[in-house]
Amino acid sequence: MDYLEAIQTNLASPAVLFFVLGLIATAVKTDLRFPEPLYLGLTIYLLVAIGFKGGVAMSVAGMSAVWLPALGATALGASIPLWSYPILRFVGRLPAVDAAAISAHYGSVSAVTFLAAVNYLSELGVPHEPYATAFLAVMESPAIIVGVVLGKLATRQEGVPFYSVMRLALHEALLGRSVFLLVGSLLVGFLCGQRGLTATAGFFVTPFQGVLALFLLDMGMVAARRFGDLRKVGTFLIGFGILMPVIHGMAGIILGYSVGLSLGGATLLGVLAASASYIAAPAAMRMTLPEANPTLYLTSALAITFPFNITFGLPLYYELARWWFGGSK
Amino acid sequence: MDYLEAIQTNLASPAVLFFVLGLIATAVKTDLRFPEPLYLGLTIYLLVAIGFKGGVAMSVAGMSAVWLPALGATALGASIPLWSYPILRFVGRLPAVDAAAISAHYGSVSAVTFLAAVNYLSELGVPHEPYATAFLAVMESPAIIVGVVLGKLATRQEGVPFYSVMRLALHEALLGRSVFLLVGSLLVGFLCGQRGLTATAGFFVTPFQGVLALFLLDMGMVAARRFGDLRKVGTFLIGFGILMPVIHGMAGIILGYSVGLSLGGATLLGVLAASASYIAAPAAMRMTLPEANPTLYLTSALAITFPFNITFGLPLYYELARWWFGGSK
Amino acid sequence: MDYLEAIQTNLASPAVLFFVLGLIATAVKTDLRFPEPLYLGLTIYLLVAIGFKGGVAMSVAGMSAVWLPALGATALGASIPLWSYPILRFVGRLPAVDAAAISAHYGSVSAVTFLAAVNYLSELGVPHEPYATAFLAVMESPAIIVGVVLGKLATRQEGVPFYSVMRLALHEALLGRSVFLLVGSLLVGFLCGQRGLTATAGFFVTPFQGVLALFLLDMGMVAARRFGDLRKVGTFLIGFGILMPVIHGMAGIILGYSVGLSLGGATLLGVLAASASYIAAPAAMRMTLPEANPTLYLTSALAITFPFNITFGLPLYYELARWWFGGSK
Amino acid sequence: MKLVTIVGEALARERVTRLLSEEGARGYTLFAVEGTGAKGSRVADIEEFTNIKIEVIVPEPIARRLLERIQRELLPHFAMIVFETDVRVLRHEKF
Amino acid sequence: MKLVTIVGEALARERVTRLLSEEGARGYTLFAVEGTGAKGSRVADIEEFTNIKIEVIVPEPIARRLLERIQRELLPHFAMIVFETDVRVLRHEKF
Amino acid sequence: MKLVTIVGEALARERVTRLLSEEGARGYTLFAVEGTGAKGSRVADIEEFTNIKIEVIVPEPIARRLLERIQRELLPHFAMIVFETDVRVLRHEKF
Ligand SMILES: Nc1ncnc2c1ncn2[C@@H]1O[C@H](COP(=O)(O)O)[C@@H](O)[C@H]1O
Ligand SMILES: Nc1ncnc2c1ncn2[C@@H]1O[C@H](COP(=O)(O)O)[C@@H](O)[C@H]1O
Ligand SMILES: Nc1ncnc2c1ncn2[C@@H]1O[C@H](COP(=O)(O)O)[C@@H](O)[C@H]1O
Ligand code: NA
Ligand code: NA
Ligand code: NA
Repeated sequence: MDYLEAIQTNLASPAVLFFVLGLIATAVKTDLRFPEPLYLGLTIYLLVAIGFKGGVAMSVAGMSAVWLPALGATALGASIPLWSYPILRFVGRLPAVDAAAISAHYGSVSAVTFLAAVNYLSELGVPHEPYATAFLAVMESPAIIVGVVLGKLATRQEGVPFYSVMRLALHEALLGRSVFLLVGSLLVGFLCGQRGLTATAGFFVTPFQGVLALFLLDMGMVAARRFGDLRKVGTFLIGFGILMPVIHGMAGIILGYSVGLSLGGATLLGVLAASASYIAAPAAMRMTLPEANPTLYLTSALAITFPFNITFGLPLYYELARWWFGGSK
Repeated sequence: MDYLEAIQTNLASPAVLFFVLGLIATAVKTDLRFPEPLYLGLTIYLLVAIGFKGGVAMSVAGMSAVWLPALGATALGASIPLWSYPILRFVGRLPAVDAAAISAHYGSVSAVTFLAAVNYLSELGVPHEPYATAFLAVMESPAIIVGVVLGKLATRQEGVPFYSVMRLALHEALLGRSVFLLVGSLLVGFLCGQRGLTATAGFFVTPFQGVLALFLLDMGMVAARRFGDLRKVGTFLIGFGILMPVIHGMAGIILGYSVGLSLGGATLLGVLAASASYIAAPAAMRMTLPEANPTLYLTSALAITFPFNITFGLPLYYELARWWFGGSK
Repeated sequence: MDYLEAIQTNLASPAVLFFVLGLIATAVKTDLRFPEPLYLGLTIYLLVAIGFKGGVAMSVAGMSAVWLPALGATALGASIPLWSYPILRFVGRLPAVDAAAISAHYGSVSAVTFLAAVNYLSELGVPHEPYATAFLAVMESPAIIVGVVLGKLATRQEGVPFYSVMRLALHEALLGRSVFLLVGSLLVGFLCGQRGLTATAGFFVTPFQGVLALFLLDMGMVAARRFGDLRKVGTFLIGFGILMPVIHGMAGIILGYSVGLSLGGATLLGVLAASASYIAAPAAMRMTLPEANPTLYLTSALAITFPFNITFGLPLYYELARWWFGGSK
Repeated sequence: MKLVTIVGEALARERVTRLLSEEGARGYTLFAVEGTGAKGSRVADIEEFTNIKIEVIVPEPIARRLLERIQRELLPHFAMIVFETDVRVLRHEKF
Repeated sequence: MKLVTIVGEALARERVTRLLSEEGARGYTLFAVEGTGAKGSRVADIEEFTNIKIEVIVPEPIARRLLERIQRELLPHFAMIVFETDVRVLRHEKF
Repeated sequence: MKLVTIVGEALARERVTRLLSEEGARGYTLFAVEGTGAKGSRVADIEEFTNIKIEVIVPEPIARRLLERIQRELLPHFAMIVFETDVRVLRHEKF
């Protein structure tokens, strides 16, 4: 199977097709919309289900299998802003605070991209460590904290003292809605174990794939609504939003290989590294670095990187992983 | 099985009983209500699920099986306003613009009535073409466009130019929420094929019947809230709202028979013809023919025809189809 | 199995762990929240599903099996305020109207506590009469009516005539949202029978346990938000909110044993008696006894009795039932 | 014309709307809101802890009577605030 | 500055917002509400029976033109009320 | 009494409510709205693109201080409008 075939498989899955339908919905100006409570309900369901199942998988696999790759994932998430920031600042010539905010987004992760990747691997029949959700959970916060530190070090003008901003940043990064739900459900799953999953599989497993497809319809509409801002962000950021994910993806794959993950697991780690947060990170940035321009980071994360990853990125990362693992069909 | 038995089977199904419970909820003034986001969520789910499954069925059956009955259905939908309009105008003595608006509603279709019919047929164990959803999809828009043309030809006073109203009408008819979701999901299903359905059946198939039952509880409340307007619409419209569906139902059955549909498929085409839109059509009429009185068309579609079809209509159309197909048990 | 083990089993179930996660969510001030439409949607689902399944079970078991325990449950619900009122009034020295309002809450029932108990019994593998939902349905209203009568007899100052308040109380008690949904769905299930359940099990049965777990996450947040009011209600009410449920639980168990219920059924009747309403009763009280202080009854029902019952109460009532039934392992 | 606005606990809804129609208001507008005040925070997650905002446009004499009755009958029992604003309406005769 | 408020059926949304931008309003705020009036109760359960409230802050001359056009073009066909309030804004030049 | 109304991006919520309590407001009312303005359209489908409307009734001196601080601390960074209306309240001492 080559890259073209891999793309085709991905594009023919309900999840990706519904995402494209969402893009179209916005383009043709239909009056379809998912009201916020519905969006929130779907988000809560997806995060709780993935967290819970990941926690059960962790309780089965044992912490000894999880800690090393999880540590690696944390470190990778925390370092991405360290090289993204100078690129944005000095190559892209962006203001310091914007460079910091954007780098935080690319170090953090997108849960929906991760879910689409899991979906894609299971369409291909590629197995992966079921506790990979743990990597998602640990990668959401570190980059946010690093990004805020970078932003605050670079811009000192404000009256607000450094430590109070950092308290806010820590609160947002560790206790924001999505992090809390994911980590909390992971814990619940870990404590219940397999028995708890058996009792609730009819809700957390059976409808999961379909709910994800429906959610991607909504995300397609949300992402497409930002397309109008593409001309505001400039070509540098468009290039950044496509190239950097590929580099981060490769880094994640290599890391996954090094810490002993399977082909599927390394692909997922690559996808996480490649993905950019558009929920936890924007909220944290608005709170802690309000001087940063939200159009820049929202548009690049939501209107460039997210659609790229969902459609062409997933098969690409998988092919890269196969290449690195030496499996040439 | 005779008509009485057929009615009984229908009335004993959860969907219809929950509909009746909804009627009662409004009658006894309980404070139960489905907030709009919940209603929208259920609508989106039902339309996406039915469209998706219909699309998969089309990909299995092939376009060659679908195009002829779909063309017939389109033509039937577009013609219903042509005879309904003069009846409303000259027998019912309604103002031209009201006659046009009402005729658009009766030419268009009600997705929920269709779903209740599918439900009913499967309770009876009567098979039907699984791609019948395609007929639902193609019948929603044509009558709306015809109705707006009729209304605009009859009333020229307004300053708004004809072509700009028609642009609005086309947009509403073709890209309104329900049409877009249905047609879009049909396409997605068609492109994924059976494999996409297998992956998502736990969401789009497993809970479907139950969700429909819950939705009908809501629709019962919504419909009953219009009962108070029945005295405002007059006996002519009440008669029209019950008799015309039966005539349209017979026309749909005969058409289905002629284009080679099975007994079940012809019944469904009859139900579609008999049903009156209360979502796509009202929205389009408010936009394009705001002079038309919404009490008239909403009450007749929602408080007369819809409850009649759900309770007594479905078994009646099935009996009519059996009679036409010559199957006297 | 002793009480400690029983508690452990209960605390390791997903439902209870998600409840605890909800408590934590509020404690750490995460910005997670379930918007009202989502909460309403979950409530409607749970009530309709439990009612419907209970009704089907009744249609299978026949009214002859149900009427005696249901009558007993009604009587127990109606009498609980009769002894709670004097305790609150004369031991707790609460104003008459507050004593009446609180006693109504403890005579009425909490559907979620009941569901958690059903969940717990099925984790233990303890069978119970599947029509036990009928007891839930009949116990919700009587205590509310008795409580309002007590409150109105004690406080006559208001200009509003007694009979008009009683009409309001009857309307709220019999046609309030939760009572209506439960009783209505029970009826629908009773009329459809097993066949209706088979058709809709993919929605009303398959995901049920998981939805309950998610709902308890929300209820945990709601309950914890009242913890701040604990110091306002005083130690007497805190003691009342823990001790009285145990006494009522024992009364329910003994009653269940006397009318011939199984061990599981008697436990459920005990749980119902022990539980305090925090939905139907507060709404009814605000309408009919607005002079009563809502902080008192909401806090004791929602922040004391509900969490106690969910965590330590359920295993306790089960152990009490085993002891009364003479089964000492 | 006067715009009378009432913000308070959702469970008072019936009481307020009945009072409005008794005093002759020809219509009203209503929606759910969150709020914080002397009687704590209402975060609008469950009905017991939701506020509603009710807005009603009435001629001055009705406004006066409304405010009086709300003051007397509702404010003692319900978490609620009430205020009045001057507005200019289209179609005076409607109100 | 004038705050012009329009409360009426949700299906008129497009018509109102188009009119606002034609008359030069630089922004508006909008949300769903329930309501009761001469044309019955809108309980906000389905879109056909939902009201929306649209609020727009504009300088006085624009407000006058807006009200005139709404009066002429929308009020005859839609269940709707309109009113105007005086407000003091921060950053005058924004409106 | 003054009614101060703030309409702006939902993510500014914490900042606004903290400021309100620092200045001594005794309560506030808050709800989600859609809106369009200089900083684009907020369609209220996801939190990042939702507006909230915050209304607070305060005595005139507090209103003045509030407006000043909002002007200085929030308007430069957040998509937001602020305006003030005169209202007559029941129970003056509450605010
Ligand atoms: N100063 C205020 N400004 C705006 N809204 C208020 C104010 N005080 C109270 N409210 C609203 O009125 C409701 C009831 O107020 P209270 O009775 O003080 O708890 C609160 O939940 C708020 O929504
Ligand atoms: N007197 C009033 N005060 C406040 N809102 C009103 C009033 N009359 C009507 N409305 C609102 O305007 C909408 C349309 O009014 P109508 O055209 O009278 O049915 C109603 O659904 C209410 O939301
Ligand atoms: N002229 C206006 N009238 C009413 N609301 C406005 C107006 N301009 C802006 N808004 C609201 O204020 C929010 C922020 O405005 P802006 O900073 O201009 O994008 C918008 O999303 C609208 O909800
Ligand atoms: Na990343
Ligand atoms: Na039709
Ligand atoms: Na009880």
